[in-house]
Amino acid sequence: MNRLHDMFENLKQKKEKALVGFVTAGDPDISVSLRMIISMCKSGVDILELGIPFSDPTADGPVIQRSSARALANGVSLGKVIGMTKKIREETDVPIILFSYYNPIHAYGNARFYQDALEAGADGVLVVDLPPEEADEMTDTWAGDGLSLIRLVAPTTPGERMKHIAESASGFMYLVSKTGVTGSDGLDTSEIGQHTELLRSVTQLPICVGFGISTPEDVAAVAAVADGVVIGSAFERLIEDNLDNPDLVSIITERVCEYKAATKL
Amino acid sequence: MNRLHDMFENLKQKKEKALVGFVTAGDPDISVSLRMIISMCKSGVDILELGIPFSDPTADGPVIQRSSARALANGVSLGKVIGMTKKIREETDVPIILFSYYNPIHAYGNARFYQDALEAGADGVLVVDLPPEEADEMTDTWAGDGLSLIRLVAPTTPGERMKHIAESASGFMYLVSKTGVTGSDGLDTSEIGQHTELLRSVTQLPICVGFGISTPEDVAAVAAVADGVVIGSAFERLIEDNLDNPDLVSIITERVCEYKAATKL
Amino acid sequence: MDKFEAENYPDSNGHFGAYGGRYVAETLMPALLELEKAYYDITPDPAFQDEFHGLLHHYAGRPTPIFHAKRLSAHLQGASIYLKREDLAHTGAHKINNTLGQALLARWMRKKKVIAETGAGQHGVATATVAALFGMECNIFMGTEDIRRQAANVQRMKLLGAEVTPVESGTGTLKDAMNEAMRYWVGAVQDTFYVIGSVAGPHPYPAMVRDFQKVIGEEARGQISEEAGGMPDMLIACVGGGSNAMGLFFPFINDTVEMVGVEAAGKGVETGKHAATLGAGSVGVLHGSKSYVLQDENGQIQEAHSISAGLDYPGVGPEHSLLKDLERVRYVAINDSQALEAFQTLCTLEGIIPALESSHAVAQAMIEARRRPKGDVIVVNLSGRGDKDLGIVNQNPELGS
Amino acid sequence: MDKFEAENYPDSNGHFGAYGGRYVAETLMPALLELEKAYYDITPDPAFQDEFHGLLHHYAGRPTPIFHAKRLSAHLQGASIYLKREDLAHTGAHKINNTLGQALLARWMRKKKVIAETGAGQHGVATATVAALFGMECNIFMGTEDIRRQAANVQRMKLLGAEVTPVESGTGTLKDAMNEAMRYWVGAVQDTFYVIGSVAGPHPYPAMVRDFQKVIGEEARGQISEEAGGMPDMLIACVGGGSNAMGLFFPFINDTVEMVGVEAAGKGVETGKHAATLGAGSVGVLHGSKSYVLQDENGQIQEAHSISAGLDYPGVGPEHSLLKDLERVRYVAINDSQALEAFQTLCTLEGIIPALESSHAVAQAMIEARRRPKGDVIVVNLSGRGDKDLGIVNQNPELGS
Ligand SMILES: Cc1ncc(COP(=O)(O)O)c(C=O)c1O
Ligand SMILES: Cc1ncc(COP(=O)(O)O)c(C=O)c1O
Repeated sequence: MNRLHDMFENLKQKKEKALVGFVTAGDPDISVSLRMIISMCKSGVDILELGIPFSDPTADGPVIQRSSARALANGVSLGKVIGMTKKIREETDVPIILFSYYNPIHAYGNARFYQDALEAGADGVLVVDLPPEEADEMTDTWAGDGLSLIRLVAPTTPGERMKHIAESASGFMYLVSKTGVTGSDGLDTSEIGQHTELLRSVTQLPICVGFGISTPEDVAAVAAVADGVVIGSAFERLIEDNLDNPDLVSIITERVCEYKAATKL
Repeated sequence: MNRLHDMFENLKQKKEKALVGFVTAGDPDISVSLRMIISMCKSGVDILELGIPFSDPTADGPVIQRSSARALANGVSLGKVIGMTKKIREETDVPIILFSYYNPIHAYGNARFYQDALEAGADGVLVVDLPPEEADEMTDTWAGDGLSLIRLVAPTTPGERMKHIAESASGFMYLVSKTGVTGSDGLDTSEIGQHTELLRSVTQLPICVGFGISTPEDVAAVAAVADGVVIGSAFERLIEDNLDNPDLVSIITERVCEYKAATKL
Repeated sequence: MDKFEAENYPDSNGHFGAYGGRYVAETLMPALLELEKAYYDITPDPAFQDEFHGLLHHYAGRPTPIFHAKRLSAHLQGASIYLKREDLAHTGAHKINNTLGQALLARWMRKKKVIAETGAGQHGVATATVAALFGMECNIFMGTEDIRRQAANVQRMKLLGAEVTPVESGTGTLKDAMNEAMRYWVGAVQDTFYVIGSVAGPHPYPAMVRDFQKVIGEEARGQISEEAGGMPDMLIACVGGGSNAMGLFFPFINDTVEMVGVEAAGKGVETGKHAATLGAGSVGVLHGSKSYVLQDENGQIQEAHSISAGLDYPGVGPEHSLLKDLERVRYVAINDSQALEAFQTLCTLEGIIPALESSHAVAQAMIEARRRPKGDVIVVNLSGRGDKDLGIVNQNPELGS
Repeated sequence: MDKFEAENYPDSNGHFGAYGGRYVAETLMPALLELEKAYYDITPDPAFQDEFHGLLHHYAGRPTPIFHAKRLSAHLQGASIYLKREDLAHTGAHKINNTLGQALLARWMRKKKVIAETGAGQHGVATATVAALFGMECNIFMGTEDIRRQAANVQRMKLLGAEVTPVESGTGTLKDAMNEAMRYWVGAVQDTFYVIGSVAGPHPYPAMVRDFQKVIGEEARGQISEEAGGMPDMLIACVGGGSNAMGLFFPFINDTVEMVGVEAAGKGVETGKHAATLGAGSVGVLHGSKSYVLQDENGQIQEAHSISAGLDYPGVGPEHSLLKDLERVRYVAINDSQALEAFQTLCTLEGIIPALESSHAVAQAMIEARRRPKGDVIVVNLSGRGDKDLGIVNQNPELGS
């Protein structure tokens, strides 16, 4: 069974692109977060990126920084996120990618992390600050290949390096839409098109594009060239604007539907 | 005619020592100062030291500093002090010593100063910061020897130097009672005795002792060994304490009488 | 003790044994690879070295002297203490050695903008200084709390023409400033050179900063031989990120000389309010490299605490982690009040106002000197001057004045 | 221009032509004679010179470098400007050269206490520093107004163990502090050494301070020959009392090099609010020597005005008066806003924050360099660093930040 592979195949047949939804686990609190995530998965998110909060998120803009800080204040840890994963998995078959900085995983223990994440039902892991050069120390401890290590490619990545990165990738490839941290604006869809094309020339894997995508129009534009569209800060901003709103879950769910609609060609 | 010489001779016959009174010219204001000085001279001051105020009186303690500052604020200048001298001389034969720092004299002009001071009736000049090493530049411009240049000797002055200073002295010699600025306390009369004795061994001139003498008892103790006793800060303190007191002149005059009494052996 | 073969580190991936490396977002990797190439190709070029050493000499005022602190030594009745006077370098600390090197490299790489993080403001001032010297645009990231505490250095940076970007996130201190500088760099990496202020950060920074700072130890080697007639018995330096310490230690690393790195114990290691990363931390990844860090059991980085802003950092350079494991360097910690006492002692016995960072090294030297015979020679890196710390010291009731 | 025969001055009475001398109370004369004897007997002693130069090297950080300010020179499109970096000396200004010399002499004379006057606090800090170094008691006289304006330097002196005596008299500035120091000295002359901070005061101070400062010019002579391949065309230094200027000029005095001394024009010489003693004063006697002074027609000393506390003095060293009359040195004046502009220019073009005093010299150099061909070489004495002036500069709306 490979949920990621099956999902992309399935979408291809439906002539849809994947809506990849990122949320920080445990924000605004663990129970609302769980309800919200399950609802998102049931209403259109094709791949869940579950963010593990970190004290020093150097690749993230202010919106995700604040969301991380709230989650940490709620006592969210990698262990708890694995617990949440298990609960989400009980409710949905949507592929789950754990999204993390390396230090929390390192502190948890690489081998233990593999075991527990897999058992909980995760499908992959994306480690923002673990480039291929450093990744072996983690994957070498893994007792199998049940988890995909999602590789990132950036606009600054030269062709040769792209190829090299693609070689060790599995699941899908994450193409960063632009230089800058998450949530920064100024999306250039023609540039994304070029980068996607370049990346396609070195990999057979599906390509998901993320960073700075916020409107359904953005989604449609990116969906036209990529296999998946990642939405992160846009969800987080909505969460932040509705922290105490009892309708938060339905507001987010509604937004998921709008985005999902835009992924259908 | 030599008022200084005659005065010391006269006192010697009366078995008295000279009361040398210092006041800053023009403090608290020119007219009160004039009245006060004339009254002092008429009631017991044997030699008048008339202080020319200076902006930077580095050899003076706070009391005389403040008195200088008040006089300057009243517009007192060397020229005006010479004018005051003329008026004092019209009223009394008491020898008048102009007491100054060098800069006001230098600015006035050394030759002109000699001429004008002599004409006004001054008998000598004491320049606090003009040691013998530098004095020639002033006296060389003098058109005669009508003014005595009063020389100072300090407790720090070694014997050889004392002798050298005494050689060029005239009028009387001023023995500084102690190291320190004017008005500082801690009078040591036995030390003064020794210094006076030492000085006597190198000069025939009368010796006046000053700095830090304030009570009639001090005066009597010093009068026992010296030929003259200089009172400065003690008068100035009294002036300062009675700046707006209409009885200032009589208060000072009374004090002069007390001091004078103490100079009679 | 194993011989530490300095020439083996870092390896070709920038690892110092188990430490170091490049733990950064992919967006930055190409820039780091470009920088690594420049570091290996350009910095050894004799023309580069000439220019660098010319600036160190004419601009930064090197060589800085080594000074035999005779009254301090006599007071301690033990070993002789010599002070390596980095406090006399231009801008007041050793930081200028490194910023000159990096800015010069930036110029050779035709970068027109530099950025830097700063805590106490010393590295920020040193970066703003070289940016002015080279006519580069300069943006300094500094936590809002540090901006408040170090107003004079903020003013200096601005006078030097730099922009100072306040960082509100986290606790508004050095760690947050470095986070924000990295974020900014991710967005501006094509034309911007990031001048990191210590032997921390991703490869090649730890090696490169060490190499730019090793002039300290190279000079000290020659000077101490001349002054004291031989090799010293001990070297002591404070360790924040660890650049002044690496700068002093590195040229002696294969000699038989004891080395002591002094971290900040803050209010006491046992209170949890400290910055003793090597002494009380554990291995983790922060700001692009693996090393000891202060973290909780979940891998969340913890706040550091020290009276000295320059040591107030929960990470440490990866080479120090290796040196610790190899036991080539002994790492100890000095608390706030010991540092203040050493500060005051150096002021009144030698007429030198040390930086609070450097005061930690002096405090340890006072302990070591007392234990050692008179003939022994201890070299202390006086990494900076204390003018910047007057405000902090002033608030301290222990220092009567 | 007549050749100035430096070796003829001062004469045996401490006169520089019509200037100098010893205009002091008799109580001080024996001390000055003792000091003169020590100056002639002890300071030339090779053992003294060795110790002095050892301290200059190991403690004060000499030689200070000479730095070719290329960006400033290019900006001016004229002569090349070289900066003699006294800002890098320990405590941040040239003042330390002199205080080391005098304190060392005090020690040779077995004096246990030193006193000094200070305005901006630089000389006070430098004196407190050497007093700590030599374990001497130290009392610094400082006007209450200056204590208020220069709080950081007051704190430095206290940290160094000195007593700071506030002087309320007059306007509570440098002149008054010097008055008070002299008064104190009169009372304590037997065991106290008075460390005067400039080439002012009674003989032998002007000659002695010059001799302790001439290391600046001696170094610069060698350095500029090496860097620029010959003698400079012009030397420029600011003149408060005149010690940094004499220190630079003296070793060049018999060379064919133009010399320019820069006084402070404050708000403009025409406004009367200035410190251009040589430019707008007249001959008089102040603080023990004859020289140009600012005075009214009655010989009362006037207040000086300058944004720079170290130039804010109504007197000047007697040797400068002679050099002015001989036309060996040209004296000019730079006003507050010109000095501030030069301050800012040096900050942003060269990454050096100069003292406001030194900024006056830089401002004049900017004028001179523009007028001269590219091949010409101007050496500017950068007498101190500007950290002490941040507060003053901060208040100045002209410097946006
Ligand atoms: C004077 C001084 N010393 C030491 C440090 C600590 O840095 P490092 O450990 O990299 O030398 C700093 C940092 O600001 C500093 O200013
Ligand atoms: C940096 C600096 N330059 C110059 C001066 C002026 O003194 P001088 O004219 O004696 O060099 C001072 C005095 O405080 C100073 O601090």
